[in-house]
Amino acid sequence: MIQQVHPRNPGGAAEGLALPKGPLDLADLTAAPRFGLKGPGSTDWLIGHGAALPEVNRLADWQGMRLLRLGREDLLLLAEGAGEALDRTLESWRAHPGPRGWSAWREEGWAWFRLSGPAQDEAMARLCAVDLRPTIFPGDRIAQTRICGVEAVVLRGGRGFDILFDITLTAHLIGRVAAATHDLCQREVEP
Amino acid sequence: MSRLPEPWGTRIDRTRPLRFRFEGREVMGFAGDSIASALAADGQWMLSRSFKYHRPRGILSMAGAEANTLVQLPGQPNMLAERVALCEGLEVRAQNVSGSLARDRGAVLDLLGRFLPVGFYYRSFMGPGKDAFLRVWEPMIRRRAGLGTIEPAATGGEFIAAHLHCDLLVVGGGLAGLSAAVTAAEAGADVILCDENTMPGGAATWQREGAAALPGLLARVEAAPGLRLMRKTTCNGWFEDNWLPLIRDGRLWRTRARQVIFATGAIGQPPVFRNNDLPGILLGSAAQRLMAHYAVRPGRRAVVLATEPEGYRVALDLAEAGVELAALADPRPGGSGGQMAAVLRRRGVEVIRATVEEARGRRHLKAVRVGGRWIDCDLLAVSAGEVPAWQLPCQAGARLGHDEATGRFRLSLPEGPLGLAGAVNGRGGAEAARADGARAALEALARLGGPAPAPEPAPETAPGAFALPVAAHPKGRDFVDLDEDLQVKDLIHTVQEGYGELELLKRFSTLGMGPSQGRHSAAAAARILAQATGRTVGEVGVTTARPPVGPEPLGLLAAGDAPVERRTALHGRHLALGARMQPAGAWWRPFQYGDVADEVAAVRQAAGMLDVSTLGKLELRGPEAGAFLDRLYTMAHANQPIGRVRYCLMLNEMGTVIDDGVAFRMAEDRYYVTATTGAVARVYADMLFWNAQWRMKVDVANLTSAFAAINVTGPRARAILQAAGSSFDLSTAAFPHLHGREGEVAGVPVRAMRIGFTGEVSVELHCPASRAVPLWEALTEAGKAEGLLPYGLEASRILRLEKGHIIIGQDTDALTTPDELGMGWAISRRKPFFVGKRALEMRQRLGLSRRLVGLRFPEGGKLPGESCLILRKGTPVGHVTSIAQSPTLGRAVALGYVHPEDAVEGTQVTAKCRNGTLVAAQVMNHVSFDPDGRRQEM
Amino acid sequence: MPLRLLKYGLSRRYPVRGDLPPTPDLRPAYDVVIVGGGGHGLACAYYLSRYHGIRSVAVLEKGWLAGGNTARNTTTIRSNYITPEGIAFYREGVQLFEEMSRELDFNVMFSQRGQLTLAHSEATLRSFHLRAEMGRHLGTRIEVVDTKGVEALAPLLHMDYGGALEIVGGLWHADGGTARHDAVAWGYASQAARRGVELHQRTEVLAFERVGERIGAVLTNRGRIGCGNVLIACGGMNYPVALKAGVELPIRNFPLQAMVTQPLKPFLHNLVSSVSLHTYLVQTDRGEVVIGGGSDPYQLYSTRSTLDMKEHLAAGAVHLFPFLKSVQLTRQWAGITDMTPDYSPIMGASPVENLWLDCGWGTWGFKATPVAGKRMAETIATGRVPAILKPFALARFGSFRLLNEMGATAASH
Amino acid sequence: MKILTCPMNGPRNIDEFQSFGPMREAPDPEVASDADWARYLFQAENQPGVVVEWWRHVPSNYFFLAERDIVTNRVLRTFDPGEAE
Repeated sequence: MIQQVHPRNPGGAAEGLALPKGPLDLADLTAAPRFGLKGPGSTDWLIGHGAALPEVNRLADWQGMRLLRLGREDLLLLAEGAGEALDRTLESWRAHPGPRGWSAWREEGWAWFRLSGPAQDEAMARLCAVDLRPTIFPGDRIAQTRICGVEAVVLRGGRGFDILFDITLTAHLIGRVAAATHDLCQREVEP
Repeated sequence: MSRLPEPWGTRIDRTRPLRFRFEGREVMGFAGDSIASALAADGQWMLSRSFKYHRPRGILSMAGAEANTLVQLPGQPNMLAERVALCEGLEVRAQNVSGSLARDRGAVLDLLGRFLPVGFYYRSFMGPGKDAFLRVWEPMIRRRAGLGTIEPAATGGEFIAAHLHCDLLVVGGGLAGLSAAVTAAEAGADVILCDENTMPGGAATWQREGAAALPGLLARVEAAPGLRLMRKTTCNGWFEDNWLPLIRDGRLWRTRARQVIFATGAIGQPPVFRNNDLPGILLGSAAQRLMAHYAVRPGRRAVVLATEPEGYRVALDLAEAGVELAALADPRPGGSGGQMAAVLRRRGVEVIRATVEEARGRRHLKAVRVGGRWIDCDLLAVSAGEVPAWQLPCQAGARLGHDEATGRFRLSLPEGPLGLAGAVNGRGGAEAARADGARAALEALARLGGPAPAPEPAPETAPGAFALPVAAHPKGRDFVDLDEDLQVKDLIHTVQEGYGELELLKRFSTLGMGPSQGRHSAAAAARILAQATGRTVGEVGVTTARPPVGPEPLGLLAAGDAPVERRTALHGRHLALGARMQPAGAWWRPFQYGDVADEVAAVRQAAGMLDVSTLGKLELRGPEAGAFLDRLYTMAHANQPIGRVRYCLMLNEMGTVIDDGVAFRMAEDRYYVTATTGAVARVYADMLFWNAQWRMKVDVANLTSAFAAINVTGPRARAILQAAGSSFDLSTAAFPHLHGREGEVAGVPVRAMRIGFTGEVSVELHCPASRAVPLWEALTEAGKAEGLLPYGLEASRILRLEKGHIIIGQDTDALTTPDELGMGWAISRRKPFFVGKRALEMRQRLGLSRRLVGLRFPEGGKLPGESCLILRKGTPVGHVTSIAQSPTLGRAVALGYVHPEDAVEGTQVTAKCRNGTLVAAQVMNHVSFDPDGRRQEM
Repeated sequence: MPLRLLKYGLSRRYPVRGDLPPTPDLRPAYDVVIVGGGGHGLACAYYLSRYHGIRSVAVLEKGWLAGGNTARNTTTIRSNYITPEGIAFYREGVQLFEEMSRELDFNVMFSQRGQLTLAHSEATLRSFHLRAEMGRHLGTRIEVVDTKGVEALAPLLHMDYGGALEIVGGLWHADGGTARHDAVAWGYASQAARRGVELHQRTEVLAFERVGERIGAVLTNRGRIGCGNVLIACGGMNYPVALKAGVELPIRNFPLQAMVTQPLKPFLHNLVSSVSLHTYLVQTDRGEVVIGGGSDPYQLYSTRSTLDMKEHLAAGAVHLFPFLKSVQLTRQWAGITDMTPDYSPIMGASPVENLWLDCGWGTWGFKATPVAGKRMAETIATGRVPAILKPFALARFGSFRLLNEMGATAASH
Repeated sequence: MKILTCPMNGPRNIDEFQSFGPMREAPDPEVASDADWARYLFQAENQPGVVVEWWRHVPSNYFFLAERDIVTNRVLRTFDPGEAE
């Protein structure tokens, strides 16, 4: 039986850690499908497969997935609710004989969290030094930066901020986010 | 004491009285009061005792950070009484007092002042005997040291840090700052205006002048889009690239501003005369603030010292508040208050053309001497000129110059995203400040690149000469720096001793070193020093302005910090098994689950499994991956057959061993390489760095977190894997030592390698992190019948030491070469290049100075500990790097460095135990257990 | 009250001692020109004039005396190093401090309150044991203490963090202490000046005139001076100054930052430092808590300080002493350190015959002020490098005889 | 906090970056003298003024070069190593 255990699952490394809820909501999407492609050949394969590649640090929609360009040859497909599209893509990627890049194992190496709610902007201003206000950081941008001192990929999705980061830091980051924002559930947004 | 009637007291809410205690006595105040204003309203002017002489001190500026006003709150030493808002039940105590504030036994020091000249501690306290200072004098000095008291149990409250970004930050919400902020915001800029007061408006909130302009500006602030007004917020420093900490209570905003305008006003400079430090002597602005903001009458009978027109306004305000005006002293030749002087005279106030020469009083001002005449008063309000608030601009690179003609200090900014507005720019006065704010905003807009309207012409201001009265008194107590109790003669003597450079003077005399950092001593000190050294005030200058501008609690600065903590995918399993966890770098690792000897025995006799997920795991892929590894590591990897695992050893460019691991060639163009737990971050970064220079066709992926790893080891290891079910042949012939396979174990995809640290048959299974728990469970299940035990770090260390495997960082240091480790076999001689090769060759020519060997100690005898010295003819030549009791062998096993001539098996060397006992040890092979290595190859 | 102070209290006029004479005009030549009027240069001048009879000495200082790293360091004095060479050298330094106040008739307030360095891991503890074993073997007062011992030495330390910051033991160095940094320089300056050494402030070296393998003259902003020997001892400016003489030093410059709180009634007797937190604390005799330990992570010749380093140091301090959260910070500053590849100084000869080096002091130079001054004076006076300095030769880098002190230098300065 | 402008990620606080020191030209190890090799190992560019140095943007693992004045700390230019002349 194939079985996966992510950090917050029973038996996982961050089992039982509660996530902030309320005006600030932290959701765990780690189990959602995604795939990272990295190294020479990655972009060529994607282009050959019909993807219109965004610039580095931008993202684009592709076949119901979000295609993130993290570097010249470093790409990430986020397939929340588009697992089948990802499976199809992976099938043809695996079958491709020529240069096609290599798996970056992002579905294993990274946790995927989403921070949302009315206090999301104030919370992000505490967690991250980059200017993430919507006028400066619209939805098609990616910030590779730090969240609470942890390296992370941040984007502003329609449903909140998506944060991808080292999966072994899951418990640590939950703790840091909770400590930095614990007051936001009771207070109005400022300044 | 009753308060002045409304409209005096704009900041207090008379409907909300508050009760608090000062020195154990109950005092009433109002919401909106500061501690200082409430105490002043109560007639309690003395707030503290001074640092050195324990003189009574109180309010000077109502704005500053002077030691005068520092009080002790519960768990919070050195709090500024003028700034801390009053709250119900607050316990306030005076600081630096022996006995009580009123009857401070330390006050005797004031009488002994003659015996404590400036720098006195350099002249005495030296004997008798060489440690007399430590034994006798320093404890005495330390008993007198310090101001406030820490409370060991204090938690410091809650601190939160965040970030802000803006086009323009305006610091200071006086008329200039308000005007700058609204001008820029109305032009479309994204503006933050921070002001440290509860209400913006600056001097217009306590002076008549400009008060009329304030409501209009505040309405524009309200209406301006994109203008964020942050009240009660202090900008406490300027750092590179306009990075500014804004602080309010327990909040820190690290603020990035594309442009900054400093509208920080000016700092009143007190004149110098004998007993100028008595409570009751206030800056004129302080008297005005007390009246306007807090409805506190600052005295009953006042003398005003005015060398600026503001002084006359202060006098009029005092009169209006019902304070009897005894006299106004204006020593300026030809100086006058114009219309205002006439008004005062009409009210019967005498205007004396002289300065205040002396004051007297014990705990409060009783009288001042003006032009030789003593005048009774309980208030002296001084308006003797200002210096631009230079701290922030100077931190940002501004220079504080001095106009010798007018005697005024003037700031000049460097080119850059910075501006000055208002009094800090020499544009005092309401209308001038407002216009200067608008000008500064337009200039900032232009620098931001937006359309900027032309500035309106600013009114010319021609400030009069600045003549700060400095009246040195032969008997002293004419204080220049109140924080540090420095008198005029102290500065003169300091110069006479040779410390005439301002920074030397500061260090010898401690001028400006106190809590207010020279705010109120700058002008007087510069003048005194200029006169004493024959230089101009401009040449003397002010001391370097260092951040922070005002005091800031350490907790606020520490708000953003916590050590990083990593957990392997199996963390939950270890906890469930009751493991004792130990930090290893950022990781948590199981130290032991049960009895360490049992764990060792299980590995030697049956099987054990160890979570090795913290190992670095790097995948190198691309046509030049092998060639790349050949350049990075000492062994040959390009010719490594597919499916084989090879040891890899990494040197730095100095030829020092920095890491080791294994490389599994998975395909022609793909290697899976491990690195040690502590080194992988650096190894990975170095790989990327080297390849940024070499530009080889290789991609490096750091899979450390993506993969978990379990090492199954022991005579029964193979049986356990077979029981768990594997997709590949596990037999020795099909899968020998130092081979790797991809396949499945217990249905989990794995990269399996025949490697280990224990010397037993070992299979290291690397699997995707999300599959680690199922794999662990399956192995546990399969191992039940075979005696499998999970083991921890401690057992692992013993097992590796029995086998003489080194741990880099423990058995090596910053200079260890492979030859010192006896690892010459790991150096490929044929490769033209690898990192460290050239240095290694040069170091080889120097010869060895030590060798790492195995050490065997006589059984039953005293054993040295780790790091104990190895001596040769009494001289240290090395040390024991690792030692442990081997349950397998029933004796100690150890590694250590010895002199190279002694590195021959059987040689006797001497180790020095921690208690000094010398013990003999025999040099032996590194490997104590199964020296031929047969067990691991089975 | 000490009798010495009676003189001040009972004299009608303040009895001026004149510690530092005003800068005189430059003479055409000096036996020894010392570039750098910091602690090291002034100490060398003192030892030359007092013990070697060399009084024709000019100390050239670009700014004001001891205004560089002497004024900016956090005054730790210790000898808890790892190598025999390092321990022998710094031990002599500590011994000289013990006599310094009386030798100079200037109270430098040397106080051996002891230094406690904290270990947060077994690996650190192991390195502490090595330092303790080596130090004790060579006669310094040093020992490893367990957590009980740590608590006894610093009762207010927060011990039970758990995790990576758990304190597992410490290195107690009873010889460790502090001194009033400025006073050390002033004491040497004052005594050197009394013996004829000239102190030239606001005197900047612009170039060196080479005559064959020697320096013939030193060109300054105030004129040209001939020289017998030249010593370079100018801290953060060693690299560019040596380069003017054609000597390229293996040095990179980094700012080192520190900060200080408002005065508090004494609560911390010993010096406390933590290698893992890169933080150390000492409470001065004024009651201020000096917090240091942060080197900037990239090369820079600047004494600007940063908010990030302040936050880092504050975090370290409150980890150790949580009650410091409500203590107010007064001031932060930085010095420019000159770091060598092996974190050890460069002393002795240079490739230029009469040019001597006292460089590469990085973050740890203050404690060596007396011993470097004394031994460099001996070197210059005799023309021979004494055995105690030989391991620190510039030539060690060409021959890979580096000093193995990297582990003992970090964070406790 | 100083800003460093990453050629790939744009302006960021310098604490997102790791300095790898001034660019060094390695001599040919086959022919260089011991003295030259030691010089390569131990001497770093440290002259007051502009140095060209390596930086890594840590979150994206991108390496680039910067021209920075090590006295004023002013960054004159940052560029991808592919653009190095």
